[in-house]
Amino acid sequence: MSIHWNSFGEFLAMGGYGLYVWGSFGITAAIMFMEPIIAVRNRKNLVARLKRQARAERNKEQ
Amino acid sequence: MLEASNLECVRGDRRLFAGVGFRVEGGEMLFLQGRNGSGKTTLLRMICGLTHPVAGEIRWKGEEIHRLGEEFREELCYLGHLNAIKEELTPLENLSASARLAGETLSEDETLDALEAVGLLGREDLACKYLSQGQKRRVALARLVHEKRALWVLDEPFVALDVAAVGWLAGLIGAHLQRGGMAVLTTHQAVDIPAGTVRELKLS
Amino acid sequence: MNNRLINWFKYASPQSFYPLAGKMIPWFVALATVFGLAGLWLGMVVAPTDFQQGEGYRIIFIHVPASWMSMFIYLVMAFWAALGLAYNTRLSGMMAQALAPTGALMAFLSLWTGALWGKPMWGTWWVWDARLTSELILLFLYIGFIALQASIDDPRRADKAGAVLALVGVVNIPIIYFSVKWWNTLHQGSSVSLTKSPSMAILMLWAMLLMALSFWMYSIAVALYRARTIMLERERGTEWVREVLQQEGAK
Amino acid sequence: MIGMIVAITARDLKLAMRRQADIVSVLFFFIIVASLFPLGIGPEPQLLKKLAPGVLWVGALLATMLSLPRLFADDYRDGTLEQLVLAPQPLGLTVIGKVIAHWLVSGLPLALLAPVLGIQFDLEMDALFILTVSLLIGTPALSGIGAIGAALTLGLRGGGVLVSLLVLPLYIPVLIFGAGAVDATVTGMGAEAHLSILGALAIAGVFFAPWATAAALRISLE
Repeated sequence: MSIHWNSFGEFLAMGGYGLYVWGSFGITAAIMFMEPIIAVRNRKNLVARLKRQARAERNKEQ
Repeated sequence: MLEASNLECVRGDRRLFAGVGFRVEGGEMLFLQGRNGSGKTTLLRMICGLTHPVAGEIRWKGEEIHRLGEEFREELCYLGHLNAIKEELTPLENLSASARLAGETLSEDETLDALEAVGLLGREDLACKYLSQGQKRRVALARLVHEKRALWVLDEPFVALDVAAVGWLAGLIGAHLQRGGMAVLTTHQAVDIPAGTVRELKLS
Repeated sequence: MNNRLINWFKYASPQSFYPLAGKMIPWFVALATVFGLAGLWLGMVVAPTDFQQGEGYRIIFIHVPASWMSMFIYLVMAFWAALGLAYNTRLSGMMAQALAPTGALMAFLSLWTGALWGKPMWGTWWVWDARLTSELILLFLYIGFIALQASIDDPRRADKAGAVLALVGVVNIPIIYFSVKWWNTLHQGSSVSLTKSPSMAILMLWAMLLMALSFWMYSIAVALYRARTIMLERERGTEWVREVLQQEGAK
Repeated sequence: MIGMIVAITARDLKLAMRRQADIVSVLFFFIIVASLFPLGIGPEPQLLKKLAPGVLWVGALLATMLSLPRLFADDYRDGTLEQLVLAPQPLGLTVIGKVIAHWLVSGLPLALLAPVLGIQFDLEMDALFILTVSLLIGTPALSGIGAIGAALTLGLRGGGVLVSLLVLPLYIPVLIFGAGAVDATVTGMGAEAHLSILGALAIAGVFFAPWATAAALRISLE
């Protein structure tokens, strides 16, 4: 399982296709990084909102 | 024979009603009462099979209405808040169209009798869009004159009617009950139906 | 048979599914990471150059998994849709709604990487290849599904309407694919098309498989997470959600 | 069974005749769209002849989509849709009746108008004939499939745009084989294959899609 590339620079250059390869991988990584973050943020906002509603109802009952 | 057991309805996250059950035999009328927004219209739509209850069942002659499908709909006549008439058509055309839709064909005289009964004779060839709100309502009610189907589900049928029309409609429903028919209706005015036993159901 | 199936669905009620999904998500995230790193290592670092396409072919390691996932997720959505319509289970609607955004993103990724791969090979960003065109249409189907669900307020109607659309869509996908394929070969002949993927050495096949598994685990993890959020929102009136919120508060 | 379909179609046709403006607006939309393209592309006949099938088919497709929301919206607003759903025969048949009525009012006139517009694009006689035949066969599919979108988006705000978003992907096979048939005739390859597939799509659109539309209607009236 030897490494194909001789240097990190060569790895980045990707035989001249660097722009395209890293363009694809970059966007993919970005999306697969952002989507979970957005999902977590949505959940936090929802939990906060539901907790506020629950507190409002409790105050109304007292 | 119409029967329902522990019906439940949820709108948004508010439960409108739960555990609602009733039973209507031939010749009987179920009078549905409750404040605005208590789910009266929703319950009527459930009885027709338009809305599915969250829980509970409605049976017609012992069989669940959704499993009966067309068999049940052959016996059902529903009149909602909306008049269900086409503005571009004349009262005559509206009545014959709704009759044909119900699977019966009305002759010209029968249609004219029905329109005469609701006091619209002379306007039978005028497109409904030129009629007043009360007159449009009466075109919708004219459908009940020759209505032979067993179960009438009427959502506030007496609204926008003058005293004479209210009396006429009450008599019509009474005759329907006498013929062994059934009716489920909601109304805000105090109306006494001349015949049949009246059951009441209060939606809290 | 019917009642045994029904009580199986009783366990699939949101209340019992919520904690179950909560436990599973970390596992799927771990699997996605492990498979992903292994796949990247094999595909990007160890795999040799392709004699035809040089180094550019490596984009295939995310283009193909993304395409597979975009198709697979739509089929899973249609499965949940059919289940929801047949058994009226609340959970199925939530799962379909949770899957749609991830499916749409996978379709977009497939198009994006397809374009970036096409540019060095054929000199144009967009190739009217049968598969890429069908992928574009699949993205429209996803957007239609999400737009329909977003424009209906009542969640139950949104679920059922989305279910009908997903089922109609899944019936049409093969029809669309073959008509686009016919249209493609008719006008251009198959000279310019992605179907001629490079000869796959065993190593590359393994890399592709690992990346596909990684995408799959990732999609499940994100979809489950989003499904849990939807469950909290839709069942906010219930007792079990209040308890969950208390625990949330403590955590 | 058939009697009910005829009854529904007759009712809808009578209604459509009472409101001619809707039919005319669909036709004018088609005429305008088809006439805009030469202005945008240029009068050069050779090029226009090449683009004609696609332009005319896309124009007809968009015109049909323009009239889709009206398929159920009026009945939904005045309450007759509930009566149709509660009528004692399968809702699918009622929908077939409405789809046929919608086709008679939109697809058929578009198909008959297309050759007139085809002349603007300098198409030969046989191409014009195949164009009309392909539109006659294809537009029922457009009405049938479009009805699903109209039923799903009943009563929603922004319904018109949403219908086109839902229905466009499903229209693509019909467009491909419809425009392809004319193109095949122009290039002398013969259009039988295209027309037969178009016919299959039309049968699916008019006889199978309505059952999905019926389900969608019940959901929208919930």
